[in-house]
Amino acid sequence: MTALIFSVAILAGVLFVVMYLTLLERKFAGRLQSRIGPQRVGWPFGYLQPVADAVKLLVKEDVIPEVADRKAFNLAPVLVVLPVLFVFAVIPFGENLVLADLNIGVLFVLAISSITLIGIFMAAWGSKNKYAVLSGMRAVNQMISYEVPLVISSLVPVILAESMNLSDIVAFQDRAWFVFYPVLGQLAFIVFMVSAMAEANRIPFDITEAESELVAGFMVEYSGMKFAFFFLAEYAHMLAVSFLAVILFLGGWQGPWLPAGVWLALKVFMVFMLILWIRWSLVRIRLDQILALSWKVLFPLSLLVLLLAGIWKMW
Amino acid sequence: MAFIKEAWDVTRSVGQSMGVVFKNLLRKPTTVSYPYVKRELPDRQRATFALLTNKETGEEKCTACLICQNICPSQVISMVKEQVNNRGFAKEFTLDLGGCIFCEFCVQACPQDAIVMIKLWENSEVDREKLKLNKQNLLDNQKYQPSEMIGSKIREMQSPPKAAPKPAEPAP
Amino acid sequence: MTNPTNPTADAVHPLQTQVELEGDTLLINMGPQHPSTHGVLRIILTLKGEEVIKAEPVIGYLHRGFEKLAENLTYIQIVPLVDRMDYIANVTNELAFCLAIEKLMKVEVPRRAAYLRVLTSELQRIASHLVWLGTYGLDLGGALGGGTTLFMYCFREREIILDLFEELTGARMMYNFNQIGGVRYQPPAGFGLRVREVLKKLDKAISEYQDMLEDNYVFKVRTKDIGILTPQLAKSAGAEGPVLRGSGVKFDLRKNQPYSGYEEFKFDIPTGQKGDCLDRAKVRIAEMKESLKIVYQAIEGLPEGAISSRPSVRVAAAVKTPEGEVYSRIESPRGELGVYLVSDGSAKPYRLKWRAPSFSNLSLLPQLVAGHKVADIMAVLGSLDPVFGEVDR
Amino acid sequence: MTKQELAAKIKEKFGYDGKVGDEVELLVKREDYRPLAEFLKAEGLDYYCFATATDRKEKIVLTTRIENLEKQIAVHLSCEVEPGGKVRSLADLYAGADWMEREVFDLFGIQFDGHPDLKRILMPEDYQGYPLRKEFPLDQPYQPYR
Repeated sequence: MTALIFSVAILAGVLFVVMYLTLLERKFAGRLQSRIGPQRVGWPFGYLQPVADAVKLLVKEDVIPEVADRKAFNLAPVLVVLPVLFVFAVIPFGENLVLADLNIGVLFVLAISSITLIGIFMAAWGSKNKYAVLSGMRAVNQMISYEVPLVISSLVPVILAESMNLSDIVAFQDRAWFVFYPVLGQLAFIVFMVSAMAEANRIPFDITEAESELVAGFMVEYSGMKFAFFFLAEYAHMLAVSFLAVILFLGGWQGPWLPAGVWLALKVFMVFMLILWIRWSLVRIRLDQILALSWKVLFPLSLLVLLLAGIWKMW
Repeated sequence: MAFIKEAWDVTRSVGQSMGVVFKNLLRKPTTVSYPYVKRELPDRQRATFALLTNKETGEEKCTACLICQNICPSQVISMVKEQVNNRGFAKEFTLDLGGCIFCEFCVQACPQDAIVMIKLWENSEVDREKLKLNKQNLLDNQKYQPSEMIGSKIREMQSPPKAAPKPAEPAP
Repeated sequence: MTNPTNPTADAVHPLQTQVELEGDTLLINMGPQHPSTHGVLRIILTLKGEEVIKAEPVIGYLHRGFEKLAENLTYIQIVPLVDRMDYIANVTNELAFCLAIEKLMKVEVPRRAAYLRVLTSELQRIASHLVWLGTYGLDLGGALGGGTTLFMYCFREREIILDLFEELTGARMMYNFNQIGGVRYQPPAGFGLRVREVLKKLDKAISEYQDMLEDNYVFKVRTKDIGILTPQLAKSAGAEGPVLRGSGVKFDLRKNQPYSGYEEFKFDIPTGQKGDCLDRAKVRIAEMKESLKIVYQAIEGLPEGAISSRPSVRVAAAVKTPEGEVYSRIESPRGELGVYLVSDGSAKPYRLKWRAPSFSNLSLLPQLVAGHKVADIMAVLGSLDPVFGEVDR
Repeated sequence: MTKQELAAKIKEKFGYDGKVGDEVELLVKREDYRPLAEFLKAEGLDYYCFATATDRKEKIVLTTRIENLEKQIAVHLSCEVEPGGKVRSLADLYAGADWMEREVFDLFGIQFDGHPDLKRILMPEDYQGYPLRKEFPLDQPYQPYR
């Protein structure tokens, strides 16, 4: 019974936080670009803006193009959002505050998060729009090639903490966070962050929904509630990535003076702001350069990091 | 080695552009929240129009000499002339703001300085007919602050050198 | 692929008939309504996967028949109309038109007017290059990312220049500042101080962009060796301005054929070596720095006196040009802006040909883009900096 | 090599004496238009500025401006064509000629044979009539906007 309440709490919490993350991003991006950001709805800080967005997306007519393949078109958003929400089931929010304490936590997270790729390609192929198909191809290319460095670099904490269970990894880090291991920690963290950002289609890798070339990528035919799903999935994916980064490398809720929960929130907030900051200051790079970066740079780097982790463990 | 140099080049330039972006985070935003904070306008603002009346005698300055009607490139001014005792009056004077290109030729050409541009620029309308300002609208627009550029001032500014080159305004 | 739930779906949709999907080439239509085609341009692309095989631009969506219109207006009435041609660099359009008529009528322009013309056209060049830099960031970086940050900065700087123009003429974009024989407005009191202030701010801002862009690895990766333009092809296509200078041809009308007092100003002409998008970008950013110098010299040495050699215009047909033909040109931010005027002695031009730089620059697009990726089309198109008011006239 | 020398060379080779003002202006017969263009290109005038036409009621004057940027030499090469006539295209000599000649065809109706794909550039493909001809009617007196 408590698991049910806990899971509903997590779901509501995630949706609420994601809604206000959109506001955070727009205010932060505004300040970065020396403008104010949304403030008209909910006067001083625009805190009602996410509610306005949600209502707008709910009320908007949900258009299904006549040419589209209806089954794939309707199922795609579901297949994109659900895996990301499943990831939150495994994440430990506190000492033993976790919905499902799987002892194969990391494997579960990596497996689930690659299902979004199927959803994205279904959306692209289902909407039968040339732009969407082109962007669907790109999404497949990019996400598969970044799956490999992501998996290998997230193996490093598993090796160091000798367990795939996320709570054990966090427990192991009470003495020193993995990121502070001499060369090993920083390299693994960088590879993990870069490939996680590529996984979540964020600048400078947001080639799939590149406005300047492909209008809106695979989301071009979606509107109304289905578009809200994609929107929600993107931010939830970013949130999941920052949670993962914090747990695997920055020692979860470990932290000297403050209570556990505050430390976790603070670290996730910092990682999230880092992703935003990178997003609003870099220019997008081309698809072939993205693939080259993944195979020629990140993949060998992650192998090296794995080797270092092995040596570190043996020694 | 080239790989290390290239990696260093990447991190340096990524850090540099993120630094530039961060610098702006600390600066005050340049946008203002419009309806509550209005931008102050320079005194030569060219927005919509007003027909002036002579302060002492209280009658309109416009003597319907049709000069502005002829010079207007997009021919948006049209008026009906009537002769009252010794002076011409514009019985009707319509200026189609929708077609006007705000080139200020009419203000420059008006010998009586009757038409002037005013500092009201929030004059968008929902219905196009309201954009056709008739004489009454133009006379009511007098309550707004007129722009500094009235006909005679522009003509005096453009007077060619041979006409007794009087000292222009003190150089900035 | 029959679709029971939607019987009409498998009937071939009219939209699909004209799609030739033979083999692996895909005919895609980057239509007039596209977020980053700098206006209304349609490109018919034949793609092979990501690779562009053939790109055929289709223009004419913004054709307003300027040349036919000009044949029915008098010379004075055309000047405000001409602002609408290259709507990002307005004052240079007026200057080109007025210089053509002054050359035909052999009218002398007072020095103060010439200096004011140089001042405004150089400020306009900076503003136009800022718009180019901002939209180039958008083309490369997308509307939700680093590109927008650059766009916002460029437009924040451009606002300061537009405020200057608003003080001088009263309008922000369509100034109607030049007239035949000189300019129409004296600068207000204290105008020089504000110009110097703006110059300092601009200088700081432009160096900030240089850090953010010029030796930025991510920007270089997207623009290096892309859309290489050889000088021979550039000359034979009639490209000019930053596009020509990017390929190493040192030709700038302000230096080679000075007009309106440009010979009295000291500045140099930046040129690129390879002619790829990066060189064209570097040339434009360096040009902004040069224009700052010219504006500073113009405001320092602003001579006294009247600003127009002809009395103020009161009647539409006040200007009559003698019979004859003339071709005069100036260096607009996009290149050589020429006015070919044939007049039959009346107050209306007999034939007015508006030689737009963006028209020739854009005709280079098919040769430059062939063989590149889809993403490079935007990089090349952005580096050519076309403005469609001018291309379609 | 200055404008005068070029004009002299053209005189003794083709027999036209060009009026040397800011540019060398030549009015040539239609069949000499193409050879002269090839001659000028051989002389080093490789910059193709623009091509346009002027409707002189009974005939249309086609003008092309070709330049050499370094030596500041420019030539206005013009020839007379009756409305709807044919002229040899310069598209294979100069890349810029392609679009310029399409525009002249679009607005004046001069046919260019040897042009890669001569179709309308500014007006819609299926537009009837050539707008910039003098006798092209302005259907109602000029009212831009009502």
